[in-house]
Amino acid sequence: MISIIDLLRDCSISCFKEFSLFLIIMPIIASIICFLLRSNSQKRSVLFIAGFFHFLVSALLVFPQLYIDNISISNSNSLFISSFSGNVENAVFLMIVSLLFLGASYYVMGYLPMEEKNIRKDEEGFIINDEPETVFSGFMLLFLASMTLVCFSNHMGLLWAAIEATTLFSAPLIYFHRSRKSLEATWKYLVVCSVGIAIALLGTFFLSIAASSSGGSLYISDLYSTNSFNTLWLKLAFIFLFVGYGTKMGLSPMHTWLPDAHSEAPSMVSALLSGALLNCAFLAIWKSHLIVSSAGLESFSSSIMVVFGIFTLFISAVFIINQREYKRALAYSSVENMGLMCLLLGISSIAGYENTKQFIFINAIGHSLIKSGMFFLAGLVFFQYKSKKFSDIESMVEKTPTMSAVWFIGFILLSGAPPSPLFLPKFFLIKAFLSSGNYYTAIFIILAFIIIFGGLGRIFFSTLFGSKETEKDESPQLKKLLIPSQIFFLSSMFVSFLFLWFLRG
Amino acid sequence: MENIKLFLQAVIILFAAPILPGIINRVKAFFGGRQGRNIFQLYFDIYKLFNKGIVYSNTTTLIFRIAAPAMAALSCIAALIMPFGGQSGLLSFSGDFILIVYLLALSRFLLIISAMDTGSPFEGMGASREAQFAVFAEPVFFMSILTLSKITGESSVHGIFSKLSPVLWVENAPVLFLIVLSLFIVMLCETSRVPFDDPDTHLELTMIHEVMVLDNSGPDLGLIFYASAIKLWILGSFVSAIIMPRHSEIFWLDSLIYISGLAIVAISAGVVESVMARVRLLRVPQFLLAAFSVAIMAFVFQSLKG
Amino acid sequence: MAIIIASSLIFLFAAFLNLSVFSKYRKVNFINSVISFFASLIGFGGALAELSYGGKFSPINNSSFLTYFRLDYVSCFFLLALYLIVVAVSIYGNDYLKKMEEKKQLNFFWMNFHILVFSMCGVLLSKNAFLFLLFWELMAFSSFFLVMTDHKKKEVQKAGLIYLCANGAGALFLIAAFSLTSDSYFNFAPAMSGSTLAFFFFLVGFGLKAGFIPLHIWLPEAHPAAPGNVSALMSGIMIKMGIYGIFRALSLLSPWQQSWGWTILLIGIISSILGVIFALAQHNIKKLLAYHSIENIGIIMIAMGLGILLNLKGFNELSMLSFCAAFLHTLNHAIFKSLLFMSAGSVMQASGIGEIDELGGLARKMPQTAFFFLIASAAISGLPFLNGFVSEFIIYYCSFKALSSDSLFTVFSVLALSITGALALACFAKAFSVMFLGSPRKIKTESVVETGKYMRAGMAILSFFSILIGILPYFSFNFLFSKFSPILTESHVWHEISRIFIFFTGTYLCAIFFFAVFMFMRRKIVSENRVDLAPTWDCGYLASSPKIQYTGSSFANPLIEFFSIINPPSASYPAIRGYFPSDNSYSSHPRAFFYETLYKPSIDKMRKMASFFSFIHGGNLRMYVLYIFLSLLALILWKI
Amino acid sequence: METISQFLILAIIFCNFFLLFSHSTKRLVDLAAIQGVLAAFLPLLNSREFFFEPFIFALIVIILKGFFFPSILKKIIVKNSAYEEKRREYYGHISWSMYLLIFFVSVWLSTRLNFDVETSAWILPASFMTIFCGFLTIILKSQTVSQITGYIVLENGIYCFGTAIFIHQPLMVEAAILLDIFVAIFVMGMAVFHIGREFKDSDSDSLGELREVFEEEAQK
Repeated sequence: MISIIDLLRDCSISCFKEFSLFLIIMPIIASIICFLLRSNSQKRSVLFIAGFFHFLVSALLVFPQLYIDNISISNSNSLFISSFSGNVENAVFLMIVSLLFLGASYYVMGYLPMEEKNIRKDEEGFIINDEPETVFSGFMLLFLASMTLVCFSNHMGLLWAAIEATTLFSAPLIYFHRSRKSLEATWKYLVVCSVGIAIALLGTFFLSIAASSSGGSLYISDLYSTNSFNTLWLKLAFIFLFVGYGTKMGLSPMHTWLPDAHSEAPSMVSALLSGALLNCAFLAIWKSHLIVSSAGLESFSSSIMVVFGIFTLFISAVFIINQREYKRALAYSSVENMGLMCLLLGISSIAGYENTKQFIFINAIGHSLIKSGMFFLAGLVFFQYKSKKFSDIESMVEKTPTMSAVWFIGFILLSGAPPSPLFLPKFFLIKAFLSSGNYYTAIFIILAFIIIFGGLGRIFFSTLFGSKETEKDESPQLKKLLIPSQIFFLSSMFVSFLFLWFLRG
Repeated sequence: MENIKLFLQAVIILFAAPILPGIINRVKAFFGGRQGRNIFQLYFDIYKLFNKGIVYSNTTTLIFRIAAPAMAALSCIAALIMPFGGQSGLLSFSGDFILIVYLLALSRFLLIISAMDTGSPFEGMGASREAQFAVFAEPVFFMSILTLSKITGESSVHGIFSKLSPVLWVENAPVLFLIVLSLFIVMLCETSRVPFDDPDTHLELTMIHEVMVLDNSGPDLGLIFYASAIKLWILGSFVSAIIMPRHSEIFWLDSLIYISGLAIVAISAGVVESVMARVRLLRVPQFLLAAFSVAIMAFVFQSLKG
Repeated sequence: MAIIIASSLIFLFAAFLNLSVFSKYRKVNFINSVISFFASLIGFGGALAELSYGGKFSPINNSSFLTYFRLDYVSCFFLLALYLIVVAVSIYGNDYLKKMEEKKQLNFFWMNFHILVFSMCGVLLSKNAFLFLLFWELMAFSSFFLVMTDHKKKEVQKAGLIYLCANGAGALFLIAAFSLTSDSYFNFAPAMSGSTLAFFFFLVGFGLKAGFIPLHIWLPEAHPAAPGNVSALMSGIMIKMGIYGIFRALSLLSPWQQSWGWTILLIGIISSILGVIFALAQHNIKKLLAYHSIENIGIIMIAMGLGILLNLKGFNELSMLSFCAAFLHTLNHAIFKSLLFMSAGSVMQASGIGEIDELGGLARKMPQTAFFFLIASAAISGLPFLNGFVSEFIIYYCSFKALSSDSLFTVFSVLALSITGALALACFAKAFSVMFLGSPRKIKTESVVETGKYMRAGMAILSFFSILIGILPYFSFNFLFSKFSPILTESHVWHEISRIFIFFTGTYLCAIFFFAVFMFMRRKIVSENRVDLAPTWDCGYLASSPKIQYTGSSFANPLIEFFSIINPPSASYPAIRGYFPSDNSYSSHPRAFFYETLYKPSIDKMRKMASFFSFIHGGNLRMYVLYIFLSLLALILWKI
Repeated sequence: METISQFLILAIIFCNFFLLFSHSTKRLVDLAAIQGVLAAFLPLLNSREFFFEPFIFALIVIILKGFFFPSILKKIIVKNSAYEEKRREYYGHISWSMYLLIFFVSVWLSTRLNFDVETSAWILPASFMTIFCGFLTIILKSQTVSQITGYIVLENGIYCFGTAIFIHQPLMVEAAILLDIFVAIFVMGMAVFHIGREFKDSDSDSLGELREVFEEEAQK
């Protein structure tokens, strides 16, 4: 067995560049094929196959790399990173993206045929007909390609272009159910995100000015090593980058697009949006934070991040408590988790970068898995109960027992109870704040978490239990569609225990 | 010799207890200008009742049947724990007044249950009033015992009484006087004497203690009279031990002083009964709270001085 | 140690069994109760063995997964209490759930039951913060599902939601507390800095589970909503996990401070007195018992506060003794509270009515249940002959022994205990007599029949232990606490207490002797004369009906009036109109005082404040772009 | 060469001015187009020697910004009949005050940021002005089409900033950035086209259904 791993390791190091190119180009080719095919079921199978191969190759790339941290192959100024050794975060986020896409494509295989059969009416009674399948599957694959490009890019400009591409390719996906509300959500998503991304472009140009003394090259690996920055320009660059990518990541004054996009998009798209897309934006902020801290301005960037993180927690707590739709509540819990990750990155300067990095990974993995599982479930609940408001849904425990069981397990994991991976970052965050002495922020964070738990609890509770007499009618293929969420929840629990095993080691 | 004395004490308590109500009635009659009942009238009543048959109400259960003897037994035991004269009671240990209070509480519990068992509205009324007064009486009792044990530094009843000496009276006369006052009020309330409850009223609505025993008959009624007499003896001996402290080491002289102290307490209770009228039912809690504040004042004086 | 772990694993296995195998069977009650009975019996034996001659409590130091668990004296004591209650509850459950079994599939119920017991064992055994919180959450969620068994009713849903939020908040406070007192590998470690803050977090976190006054709002809702055997288990043992947690917290935060002792003592006094006052006003039997759990938790907190303050004042043996009193009262309360809930459950199942004012005269139809309820209510009001008195006596004893000039706190504890004792006596005399004695009020007692034999067996076990500890305090106190700490067992305080307990047994025997004498005398007299039955004396009023009896609310009315400032009952009686008397009605129902004046308004205000922020997401796209622009400007001005 | 670029920058600033105050969407689109073309000329004037790629890029930019996008937007304006901005009474005052504000902020910023790369003096404040003007157009104008023009103006500002620093980026990156910008504008156009078809008038304020409505308001 050992020899196979060595074999895999060698080939993954040697032909890293070929594999990464393959990972980017393969979805594009698949999307072109989808545009050509006619029958919908063929398109879905192409989607699934592409997702499967993508997962396979990225797994091949990522896992062997974890054993060879020592060899640092300098990925000198090539547009794409030549190995994961320097930047483990790219590997982790790549794994999340491909795993989520696999789950989503499997979900699509079961969900879309169900969609076709029933005609849904909008609130105002307009018949909602869906986007042509070609547009959907095509843009889904392009969306995957752009997200993979984000994980592989080694040049800030290319990183910007990739994130801009993700916005553009995901916009039509949100508009899948051609209702007025989803159109409005798409338009708001487009305008807010592209304005944010434009600011990020400006930030990239400022970055090149700041690095102009050493040739102004925007290669991330070079930016790490150069230490002769023009500090004023670097600060301005970080501010613009932070605000730009913060809009894309959903930090709070700029989070306004997130709840609309997630509540109107179909569940598999919103799963990908909140699971994978927010992480990519976070990756960009992480890179710029590393560049700024390598130039010695660590306290500058972490203070900004702490302030924005706390404001995001406040906003998500305020909005969850009065929430009336479960999809929007899930969206706000994504906003909360992003604020949490931004806070974690902010306190990494106080609490030591090395172990905060681990907790950021566990939070990213845990949040993406649980949130995408929950959105798949939300799609099924919407399909079963036809309403987005949780007050219209009652006694789910009676009507659909298995789905309500998975629904409640998802809530437990989301709430950060110990079996869930979200528990450890919360623990670490509160520990960092308390031991570093600022008690008031710690108490504020605890209150925010309690309010969020209470808000989510109220929503899940009133969907599950009710006094209406209903008999059990659960369609079998609905149960089949529960599989992706169940797998994601179980793997998130497994990840948390695995992480504890490493920590103990 | 020692345990003979102890045994003798027990016999004296168990047989001499019914005299006290006789003394109280005699004093009331004297104030009323009447000749009054015989002091030993209660013995004759108990003996008469013991020879009568029993009538049980058909709504009562087993509890009603065993309540009266159990109450009598508990009161006797509580009396045995009490010290007699200078000597300690049959069994004395630190914190034994807690056992005494809780034994009396258990007998009160049984009395209330047996009263409610008959299902008559009057007995229910008496039971609820009894329960209410107990809530205010117990803290007063504990507060005064706290002050006593703070003065004497002892935590058992026998220890406290043996430490009480005329010298101690001189040092902290006001504190001891306040304690006597509060203990006297508690005695009046617990044994349902006049200011709180009129023992020989005939209108069921106004009674408290008597109404609970309305349905008892024959030997049960006798046992209940006997138990209330012993209860009067116990609480009276607390007051008398403080008023007449004595250490003459002569058993006979000490017990004589102790019994005379008890007689004085009975006489003063009779005086209070004939002088005061019944207090309105709503005023009784305020009355007891006044006693409570007296006890707290005593404690505060003591801790300030101490 | 191995036996205890084995028994808890059996529970886990049983839970898994329920999930998989039993879902096909219809009648799962019997198998489940048998499994849990034997498992808890083994556990009980193991705990007894560990407690009596085990005593080594050596930590397991092999590098296996077990290093995160340890069994020291305190957790062994709580395990003993846990297994004792589970033995009784599992037998009781078999019969109690028979009716429910026809209606719905009960394997989900039994699975949660087993998970609850397993997680409680886990909480008591774990030494690692992560595992502790894992079992804590497992306990919270499994008990949540048990409370929600018949989730059709409105008040059960309300209770479930409050309980869920209380658990969530508690868990988060515990996270904050453990973050201060654990090293990087999540093992318990004494707090380095900010121990008062850690103490505050521990107190709030565990208080939400223990349920003393400020944090008790879920208790009077959750316990009545849960089925009989679940509320017995929950109020018997699950609340004590909060007490266990507070003790564990005290051992972690090494230098105790004066302020901690006083906070715990004051919380204890407030919750004991207020708890019993609220209980007096209750009409529903389960709500009454729930408020009494708060009162007894208050008494335990008084004992712990006393322990801390005595320790600080230098009375070391007395502080150890008052901690023993706290643990003994935990065990006692577990015994008689579960007994009370079980008997109340069987009464409600037999009569179908929860309001005590509608019951009456049940003793004739359910003699054994009446006997068990009498034993338990005498024990809870701390009357002699039963176990409640023993632990309260020790608290009295410690406070009297430590009565010196600057130890004012002993006075407060003595007063609080005496007032609570008297009020509890009044409350339980009312409850017992209104439910069991007198003639039946609204209930038709023809249909009422004695409860199943398993239920009576469960209740018999607990009342046996209650009488055992009550009558033979010396034997049980020595057995339970000889291993607690060597300092205590050598001290003169220990000898004096043992002497006192021997005296207790002596007095009880004399009392029984006197009782026998009087009974014998009466029997001799009664055999000669006539004994006949007659209707109760009712002033000659001819047509007396059960309605004229004293009900629970009329019994407690004088006391409720007196304490109405604290707990104003909301009475509703329409004004009398017209001159001629028409039928009128008076109904007074107690209000959940704290919930309505403190929690509900604050939550509504918070939501109103939150809705104030809805303008941020006002739907206008141009505002959203403005936010980006403003945050950009703000950052530039702030940072450059 | 210096004076011509000065002159171009002044023209760009004036375009900003007119942008803020015009009400007809058509004129807005034209102004943005002119500004785009002017910004495209800047790199050619600044660079001393003649390079091939920047010339090609500039040409592409001119073609797209100058002719292609205005035509699309004009077609959309006709299709949605969104000719006129809604006249609001406070409109004039706000535009004036905002214009002055962004003018001072950009001048303050450019003085603060001591710009060591040698370019024409006024390029920095001009680009800041254009960026903030792009922002204001999106915020102040309510028509969806004018929000696209605001985005185009924003891109112009960033573009003329990019040319100002004139650091040669790898070809692929330049192409990717330009491609993204144009695809973004194209997709927005498609979205506005759909909005026009779905909602009668394409005023962005009508797009207000997705908002946080809480119980009290809901019951009202």
